[in-house]
Amino acid sequence: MSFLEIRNLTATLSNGMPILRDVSLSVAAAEVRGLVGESGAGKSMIGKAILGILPRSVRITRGEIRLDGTDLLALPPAERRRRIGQSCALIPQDPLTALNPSRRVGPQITDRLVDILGWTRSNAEARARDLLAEVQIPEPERVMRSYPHELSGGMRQRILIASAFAAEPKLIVADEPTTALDVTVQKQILKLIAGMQARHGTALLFVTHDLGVVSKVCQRLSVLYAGMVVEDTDVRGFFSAPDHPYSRALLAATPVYTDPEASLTPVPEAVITAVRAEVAAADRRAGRG
Amino acid sequence: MADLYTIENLRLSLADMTRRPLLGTAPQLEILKGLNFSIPKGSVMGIVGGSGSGKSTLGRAMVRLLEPSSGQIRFDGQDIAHLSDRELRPLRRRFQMIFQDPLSSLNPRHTVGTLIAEPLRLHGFDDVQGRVGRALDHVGLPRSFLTRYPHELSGGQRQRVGIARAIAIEPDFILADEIVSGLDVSSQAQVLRLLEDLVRELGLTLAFISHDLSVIRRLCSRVLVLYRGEIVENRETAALFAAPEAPYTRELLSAIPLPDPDQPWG
Amino acid sequence: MLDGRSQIKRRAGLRLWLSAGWLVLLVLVALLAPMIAPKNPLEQDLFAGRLPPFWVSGADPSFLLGTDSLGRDVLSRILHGARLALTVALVSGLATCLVGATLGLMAGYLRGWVDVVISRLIDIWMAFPPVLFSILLIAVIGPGLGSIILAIVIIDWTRFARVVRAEAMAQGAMDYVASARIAGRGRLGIMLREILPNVLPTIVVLLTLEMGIAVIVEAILSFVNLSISTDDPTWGGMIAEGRASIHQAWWVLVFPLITLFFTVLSFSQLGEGLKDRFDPVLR
Amino acid sequence: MIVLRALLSRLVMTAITLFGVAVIVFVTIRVVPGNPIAMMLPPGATPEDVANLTALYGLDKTIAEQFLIWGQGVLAGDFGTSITTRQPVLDLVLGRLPATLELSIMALVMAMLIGGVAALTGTRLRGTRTEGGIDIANGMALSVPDFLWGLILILLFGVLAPIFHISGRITPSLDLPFVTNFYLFESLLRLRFDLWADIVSHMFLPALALAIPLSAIIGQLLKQSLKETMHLDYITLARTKGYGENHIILREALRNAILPTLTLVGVQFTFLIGGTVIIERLFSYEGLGNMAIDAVINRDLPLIQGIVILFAVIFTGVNLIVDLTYALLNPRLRHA
Repeated sequence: MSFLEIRNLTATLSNGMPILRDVSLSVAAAEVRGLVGESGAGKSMIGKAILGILPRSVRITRGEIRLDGTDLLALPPAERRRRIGQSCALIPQDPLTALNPSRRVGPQITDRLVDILGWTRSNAEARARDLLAEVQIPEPERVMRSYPHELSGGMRQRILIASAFAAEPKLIVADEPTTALDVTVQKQILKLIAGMQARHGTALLFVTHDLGVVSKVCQRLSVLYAGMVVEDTDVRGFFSAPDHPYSRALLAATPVYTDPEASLTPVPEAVITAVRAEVAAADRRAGRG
Repeated sequence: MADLYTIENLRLSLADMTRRPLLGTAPQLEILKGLNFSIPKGSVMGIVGGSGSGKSTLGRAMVRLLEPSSGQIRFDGQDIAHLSDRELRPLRRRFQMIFQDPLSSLNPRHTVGTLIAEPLRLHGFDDVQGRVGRALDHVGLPRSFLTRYPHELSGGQRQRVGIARAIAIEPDFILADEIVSGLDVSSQAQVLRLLEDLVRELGLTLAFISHDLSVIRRLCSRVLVLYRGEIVENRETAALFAAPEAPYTRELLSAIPLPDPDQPWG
Repeated sequence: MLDGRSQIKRRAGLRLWLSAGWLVLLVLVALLAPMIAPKNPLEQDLFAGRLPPFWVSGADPSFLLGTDSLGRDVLSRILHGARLALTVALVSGLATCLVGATLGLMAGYLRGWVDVVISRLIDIWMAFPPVLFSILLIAVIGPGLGSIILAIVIIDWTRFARVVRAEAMAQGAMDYVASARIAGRGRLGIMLREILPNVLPTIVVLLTLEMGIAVIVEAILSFVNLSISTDDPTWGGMIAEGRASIHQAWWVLVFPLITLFFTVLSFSQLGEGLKDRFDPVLR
Repeated sequence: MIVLRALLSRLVMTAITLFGVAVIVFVTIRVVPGNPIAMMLPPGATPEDVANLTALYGLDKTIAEQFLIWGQGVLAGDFGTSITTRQPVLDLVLGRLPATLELSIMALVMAMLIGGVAALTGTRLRGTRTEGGIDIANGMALSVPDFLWGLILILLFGVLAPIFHISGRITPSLDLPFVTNFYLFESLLRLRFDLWADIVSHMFLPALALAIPLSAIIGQLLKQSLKETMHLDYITLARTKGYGENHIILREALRNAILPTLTLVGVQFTFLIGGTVIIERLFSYEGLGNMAIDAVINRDLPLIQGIVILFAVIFTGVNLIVDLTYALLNPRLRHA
């Protein structure tokens, strides 16, 4: 039984414009699932829907999000928030704004353990030190007492990763965790996340626009266009022969320095019109359904 | 073939705003630490480096948005490093720039038509409307865009308006500062293909600043690798990708995740 | 539920029409005061002193809103007072805006010593309580319409300068200013063509706000009887007299106060409403 | 070390501001078309009466000389003597200052309470009709000045429903055991709650009149700052940790949202003190502002100068304190 089960998830903006169109996908325990698509494709909306942090203007109109068997959308808000707090975690995109500037780093890791999971302060602090060591942060003690502005971007991202894994969540959503970083730092962070995911056996939902990152980190991936899943397959199969024409065009448009002539071919107009027709068909079906 | 740009011992320091005390003056931070290189006419020079490498500052110094602390910037033989605004004005037409954030580089209050026509009027071009129309055609935008406002366009479309504005004035040199980083893969490919055609068609000389070596591989004939304000490698593109010499270049190349699960990613 | 943006538009539209409506009414009243005022605002009738408004017992219906302690008709004085209020509002509002916005724009964009001097002036001006400064100026240059307007300009230019300077500085950092420099545009051209159009919405809001404030400053000055010659009908003068005889004749204070309240409110809401109109994104 | 250098340059700027204010007020008064002395003497005064009075106040010298003499005096703490009351300006001014300070502080506290509650409620109930209501109320409170609110409050609570006093600072008949002029604080220290209640009843309406516009400014600034903070990643992260909205607003967002608002409250506080001038007149409250108006009407030059300088000192002092608290509260600067 897969750990996370999303069925027919549909969401719209307050003006009725659909954001997610009948999204269904399942993530097995300890699986790394990529969510790929261009901006506006709705990939991070799915992550936000699971974690209950959708912007106010977006409303879920249909569908289920089953975590470990329980449909989160059916739970009352307080109960749903507590359940997410206990079993899910987020690795955010921009390390510079993801730590509260006027609080020390330590409490920002231990607060969830103490307040939500009911650990004792000493256990929580010990846990925080272990995790900081695991993400190769020197002198965890000093770092826990320091303020975010005293640390580099790369260091802060490591702290956020440690904080996410500290609560032993069953599911982690990583929302473009390395987009804001230099490519050299990105490599270390991606390797770190992959390593910890394997060690802790956490299901990881990896949201990114970069197909290169997906090929290195994920086992399965879903390709999204305009809030609709156009392809859902395993990584090896996808990169050898992507099934959907839009996926193929996306892969061909990605810059690759080992093959300059073929890469960076713009997505053909025909492919765009075809996938838009598919979306329109889905809307009509949903309209009648 | 003569060089359009020759840079000698270029140094530039700026006030470090992050460590500015409550009221005193901020300490000076040296960003460019003595750069020497030249850009042949008609070539496309790639400038790559991580954040804090000084690539953007170098670009802004080359088009004299910033005045360097010392050193020479010879444009077509003439040193423009320390010219005053007035002396620069006649030269301005010959070196133009396209910016990374299309939203902040197009004045929200002006229509696309005005944005492209303004520099033409400033430099006394004739047949301004005709030139604006042709510039739009060149970048593949319909004439109906003339009366549209920047906030009504997509990222890719706005970037094309930026390109149209730069080429309309028929410059000798264009600086493109991370112009595709903010775009989606599909519009990125379109904009880069457009730029390639324009360089060939108009015989432009281009400096292309980017943090993405894969983009540079396709577009540029030479590559300059910057690391903390110093040039660590300045090579012809194919040679650099075949056998990178500087350790930092090797590290940059090996860090790029190619869309291929079997690629060894050390 | 209405989409967020159209709800804002609906409320902004309402706000715009109500405030514009009141101000248009005020302009008409100011222009036609002599024709439409039932009585001569200066004519005193000691036997008809402190008559209540028409709906209160003991009222004289010909004095619709009652009379003050000297028997002068409250309604007529309010109508004539509108003329002075509007003149002060429009003239000093525009003059203050012109001076303050120009200095603010120069300080914000040119920076350098211009910015240092203007910022220092702003600091000094802000150390002066505005009301005290205005009273001092009027006492020095003598009462009269011209001196009130001059005093308001001298005191309130910093309100524009401070805000416009901050906004011009923020605009200065935008890439479209850099691209204007690349295109070879001079500093004056950049200030007028690139920065001013983006600062205009804020200036409009400040301008209408300033008009409201000008009316208040005039009211305060006549409250401490430093305004025009005393017998000319001014709202401030009426309020001062109303305050003194508040227990005997509350209406002498209430009606000019209500008029002043709606005028000031309309000026500020007009500004907010116009600002939405100016912003192409919202339009 | 850096903080010391910053403090020094801040003090230099404060000195320049004070000097500027002194020059302006000094010159403005003396550029009077007529002779100030002539205006004060009874009509029958002879020319030499005018002459020796002018000499007495040194008005025969050039403005620059007068400024120097006056400047040296001020630095030595001697602000000259008031023309109308013959008493030293410093004593007069310091005598009335406590009343104005108490009124301003009371108004500030009220403004922060009202503004704070409005901002927090508005943030907590984002998107609801209540938030709309708060915004409209805020808009009105902001655009209508303290002068009008004072009049409205006089009408409402002085005449219509007389709950509060509408003039004076304390019921004159009461015998006052006070040593200082800080009636409000001293009555508390002496545990004289009867007197305290009477004083508060006199101060409530003028303080509220001053507080309403300021509360709207604080309310709007804090709400805007909170709104921006609520969009940041560490807030989203806190939600995924399972914390409720109230905890997030109070424990995570508020402390960062307050900082920018604090500096602007400092600036607005000085406008508040300026506002006391007309409000004290309206409520005939014996503070510095009221005295200032009389001083101007009576052309009492030394007294006017003394009051204006004192206001300027308060303004620059408050700004200095605000800058320093901002530096202390903001962890980034604390380690500068």
